[in-house]
Amino acid sequence: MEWDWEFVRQIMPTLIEGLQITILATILGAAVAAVIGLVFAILRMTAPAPIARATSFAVEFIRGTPLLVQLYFIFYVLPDIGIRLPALLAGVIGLGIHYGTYAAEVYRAGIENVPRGQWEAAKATNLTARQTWMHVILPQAIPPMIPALANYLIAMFKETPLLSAITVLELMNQAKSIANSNYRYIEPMTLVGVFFLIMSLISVFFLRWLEERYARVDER
Amino acid sequence: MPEPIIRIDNIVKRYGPLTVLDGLSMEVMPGEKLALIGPSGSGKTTILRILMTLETISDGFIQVDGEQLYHVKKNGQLVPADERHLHKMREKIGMVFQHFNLFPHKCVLDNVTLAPILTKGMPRAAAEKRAMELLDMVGLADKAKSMPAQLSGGQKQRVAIARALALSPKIMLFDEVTSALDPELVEEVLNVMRKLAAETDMTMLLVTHEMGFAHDFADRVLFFDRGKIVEEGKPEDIFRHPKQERTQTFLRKIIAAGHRV
Amino acid sequence: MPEPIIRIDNIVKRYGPLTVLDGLSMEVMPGEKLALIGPSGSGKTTILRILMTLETISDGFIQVDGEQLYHVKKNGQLVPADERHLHKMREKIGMVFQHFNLFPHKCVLDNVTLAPILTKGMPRAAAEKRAMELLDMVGLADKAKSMPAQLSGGQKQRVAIARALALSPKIMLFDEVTSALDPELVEEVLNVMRKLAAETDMTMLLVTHEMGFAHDFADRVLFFDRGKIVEEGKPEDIFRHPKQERTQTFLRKIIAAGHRV
Amino acid sequence: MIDWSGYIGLILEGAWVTVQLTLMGSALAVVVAFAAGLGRLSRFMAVRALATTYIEFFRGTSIFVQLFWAYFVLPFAGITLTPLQAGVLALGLNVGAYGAEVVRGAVKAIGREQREACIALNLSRYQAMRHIILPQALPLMLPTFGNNAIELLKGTAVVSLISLTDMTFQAQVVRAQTGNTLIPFATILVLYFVMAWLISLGMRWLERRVSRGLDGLRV
Amino acid sequence: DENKLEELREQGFARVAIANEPPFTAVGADGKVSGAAPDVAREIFKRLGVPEIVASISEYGAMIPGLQAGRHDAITAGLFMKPERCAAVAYSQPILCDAEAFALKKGNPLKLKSYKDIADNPDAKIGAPGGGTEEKLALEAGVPRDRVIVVPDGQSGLKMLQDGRIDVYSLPVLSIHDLVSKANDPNIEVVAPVEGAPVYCDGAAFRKGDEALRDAFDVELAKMKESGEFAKIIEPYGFSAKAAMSTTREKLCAAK
Ligand SMILES: Nc1ncnc2c1ncn2[C@@H]1O[C@H](COP(=O)(O)OP(=O)(O)OP(=O)(O)O)[C@@H](O)[C@H]1O
Ligand SMILES: Nc1ncnc2c1ncn2[C@@H]1O[C@H](COP(=O)(O)OP(=O)(O)OP(=O)(O)O)[C@@H](O)[C@H]1O
Ligand SMILES: [Mg+2]
Ligand SMILES: [Mg+2]
Repeated sequence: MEWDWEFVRQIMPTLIEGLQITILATILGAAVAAVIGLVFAILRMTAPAPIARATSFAVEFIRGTPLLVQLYFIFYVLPDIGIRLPALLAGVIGLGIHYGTYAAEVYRAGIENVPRGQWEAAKATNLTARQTWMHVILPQAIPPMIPALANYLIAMFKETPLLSAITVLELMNQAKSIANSNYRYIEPMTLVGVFFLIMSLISVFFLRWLEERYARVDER
Repeated sequence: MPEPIIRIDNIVKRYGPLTVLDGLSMEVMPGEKLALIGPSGSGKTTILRILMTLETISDGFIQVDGEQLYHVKKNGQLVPADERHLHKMREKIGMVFQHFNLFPHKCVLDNVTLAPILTKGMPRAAAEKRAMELLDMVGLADKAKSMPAQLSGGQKQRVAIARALALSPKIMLFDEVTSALDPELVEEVLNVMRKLAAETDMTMLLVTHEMGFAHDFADRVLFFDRGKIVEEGKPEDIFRHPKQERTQTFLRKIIAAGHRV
Repeated sequence: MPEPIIRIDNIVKRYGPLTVLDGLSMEVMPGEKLALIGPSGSGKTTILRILMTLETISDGFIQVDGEQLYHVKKNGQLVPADERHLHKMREKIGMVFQHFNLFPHKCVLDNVTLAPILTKGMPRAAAEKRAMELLDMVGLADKAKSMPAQLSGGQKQRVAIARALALSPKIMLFDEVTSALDPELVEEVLNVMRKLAAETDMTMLLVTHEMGFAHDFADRVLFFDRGKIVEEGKPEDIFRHPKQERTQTFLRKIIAAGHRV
Repeated sequence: MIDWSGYIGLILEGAWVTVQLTLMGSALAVVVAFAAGLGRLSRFMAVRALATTYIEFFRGTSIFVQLFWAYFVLPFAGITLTPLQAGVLALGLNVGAYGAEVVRGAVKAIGREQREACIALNLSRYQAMRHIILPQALPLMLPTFGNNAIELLKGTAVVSLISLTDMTFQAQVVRAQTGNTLIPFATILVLYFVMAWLISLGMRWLERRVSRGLDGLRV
Repeated sequence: DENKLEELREQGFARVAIANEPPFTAVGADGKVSGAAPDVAREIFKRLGVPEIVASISEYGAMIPGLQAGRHDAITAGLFMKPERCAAVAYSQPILCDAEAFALKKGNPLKLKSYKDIADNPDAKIGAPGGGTEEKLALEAGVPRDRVIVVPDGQSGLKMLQDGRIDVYSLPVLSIHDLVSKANDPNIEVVAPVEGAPVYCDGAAFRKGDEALRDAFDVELAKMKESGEFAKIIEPYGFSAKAAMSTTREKLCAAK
């Protein structure tokens, strides 16, 4: 079977439509992950022991099982208990929860990396707990997290094809649909690969920039 | 005869099986300058951290400026204090750390103004005016806009002193404020401290291994060993005529290591 | 008159725009003990690292034991040496580092036997026998089975010396072998070095800030400054009657810092 | 009444396929991780370029694309792989690319001082790598390798999309046959979790083994 | 290629692609493959001297590319003959015939009777297997892409219908009946056949170039149709042997 440029031209608009959904799902998923991750992190670090332990277990469980199966679960099992989510929303929530567990780790490490002396200095200057978090801890903890978080954002982007399994018409699903009706896999699949490669090469440079920009503040 | 501003009454501090302070009692008069000396691990840092409420105590009572530090009265009974009470008490106390602990993401000026603005609701303009006075006092008015990372160790420590002073505490705690500094930077920090001791009537507690400075600075010297005060007195007496065997050994060692007494 | 074992001929070493060695020439006779002294950054470490082929040279020639170190003859012309040639030349040279650089995952004995077994194909039994002799020489026969992490700094450095000796090099290079050690551990390493100097006819190049030891150890002292040899001579002459201004200044500073000369 | 025992059997068959995929994929991943990770540190430009291309390509394109490519496009180049082979290949090469960076990082973390000691003792580059650098780098790699292995385990679920009868696929079959969604999916979630847990247990054991004697200061 | 049959005989089995869509194709609790299409294929391959078939489950859309990529030797999955498909693969003579059907909510609230009805109702969403006939019919009738939901398998389709994610799920009549009867859900009803949709027949599909194998297959198929053994295999599944015997590949491949 030969590569067919005419066919490529023909399917390009459809694929780009899919790419838009892919990007949308990534952005929404990232937002959900950022928030859920924070919830996980705070529960694990500050909640009473039983809740903290339960959260830890949930995080471990989510991280140890495939996103694909979790998506099936959200999409096909949750309606049995009356939660019926549209496909894209189910996908975004699945991505968000799954990657939220990774984000939680990043948050935790970022917060624990703020030296103990900073907490003590905040106390010695009589800041309240809230003020300490807002003005001293988070401003120092967040910048170093950014590269790690961006890394997961890119990983998540590359996992969006899973959403095709729950009928979201993202890039991969569009490609499959094209392949299905034209009996040609070479062009659509290769193009999907090329799209991902381009996006990820761009993101490599973006990441380098982030890493430089948010290099560690070198004072304790 | 005025009341003591700090009255420590038989306090005990344990870390697990380790007893670090073992029934310690002492009193400090308002305006007094105290030097705490003694071998490593004897509990000097611990007592300062307890006064700053960075640790809790296992037993005993501490009264600061007429109020219990770790306890509040409730229905006529003393019960452990809540965060609100601690917050109120901390207003009276400031601390300068061995490793400065400046906020690295804020410029020098913001380091000094942050707490007054947040905790006392001071207007920014007033806070900055006062901060500039303090920075001037420690000789760093021209560094107001620098970030901590751009300063030398001695400069950082002087900023830390200004930051603690900005809250106008009645009591200042200094924990080995020069021991993380390169030798040539020690003097600039000690000069600030001398000025402070001479010009203010703040109560000051100083942990140090600089015996010469302790001698000049302090009204009274406490010698700590293994969580107890072994000997106390005027600097001349402690340094020239120590009575206790342990004090003598300690001072001999310090002199052998090249410190001036 | 024997041939020099090392002949350094007008070498230049640059790091980017920085010229670290600037047309340096020197000769070392077989069995000679040389001390290289001089201020920080003057290029002492660099010349040792070049001899050990840890760096390359920007220009010039080095002859070791009658052969070019960085060049080989090809069709009558000198061309840059390949890895094979360097490998052959390294057999003649051993080095001991400031930070020991022991292999942390191997026990003391394996640290010493590894290279003889791998590079010389020595049978393990023979290698271990020789290693035990060397460990005995440095006073560590009883530590043969210890891991490096269980040793003190002085013990580590003595193992490192034994490890370098195990390959029986003709030339030994020592780069500030005691300056990473606690003061009380320096002497045990210097003792081993003294023994070595007295008992073997190896050629030795020593970079040190211990002027007293340099004095006792060396046949000849080279004073380096800014990538050049400023002055050289017998230890008595250099230390007691330095001719050059820069040497005098350097020695004055060192004495002020409390080092015995 | 539904014959659950039979269907559980089906899922267990799938679990065995998942285990095989994970083991073989991990084996391939380890091999290519070392090859590419050390390749990136090679002194030969061509080797470095090759390794870098491989790593960026497989980290850059998604595992799904790689899988579909291996399954549907490779045959046109005359390479026909069974679904299992395609799955192992895609998973192994994908995770191997991430592992390569781990290998490279760990090897680089073993400082200049150790390399210089090797040169001073006249070890060849191979000998230095084999006897000095890798034995010290390995303990640094293992924790991340453990995470990578779990990522690979999770990745195996994706092969169900190319009709490989792994655990997720069998759960789909059971679901189609029985009309029950909860039971098969809940079952495999638990099974995946148990597998992930076994992997981390195993890695922790390995870590303890390889880092024996290394505790204490590295000077 | 000419020697394909020889190869298969030597190898002892043929690899076939199936879906998992009873009664066309099915997988039992023991993992055994059944269904009308594989049963017929198994019997014919046996007669051709190939004792076994090895089936792998695949999406409809992936079957033809898989065949072309050499992943399967034949497709026996109820993949209906259509002109484009005839151009892509070599079909045997017709085997299983069926019309299209809809499963929808009880009472057919949106009054959907044809693919055209779906196209005309901007609220109606149809679910169909990816790359299957139904997806094509819906798209051809003018249903926009975003209202044609590609559903991975029958169970998912039914579930999505029950959950209200789609309004109608379309499959061949027998498949829908099988699915709905298994679900046993009083809130689901079936519209069969769909108005205006033709009756389709499938055949075993072979790679272009394997026509010799296809022809051999056809010979045995004709013999079985003759002897009535064909009817014996497919009729218990609900298919009509007469329908398959009353048309030909040539007719079906030419049909618009
Ligand atoms: N968080 C802690 N957990 C356990 N033990 C502690 C802790 N903090 C301090 N200690 C122990 O308490 C004892 C007293 O420590 P402290 O820091 O008060 O000594 P110090 O007099 O300040 O000594 P130095 O001169 O070395 O600073 C020491 O034995 C120390 O090991
Ligand atoms: N890898 C390098 N890149 C750039 N400059 C270097 C490098 N290594 C050494 N230098 C520079 O070369 C000069 C000579 O360094 P060298 O280490 O030889 O000095 P030294 O005499 O051993 O000093 P010290 O007594 O401090 O060990 C210094 O200015 C140093 O900064
Ligand atoms: Mg202390
Ligand atoms: Mg040096």
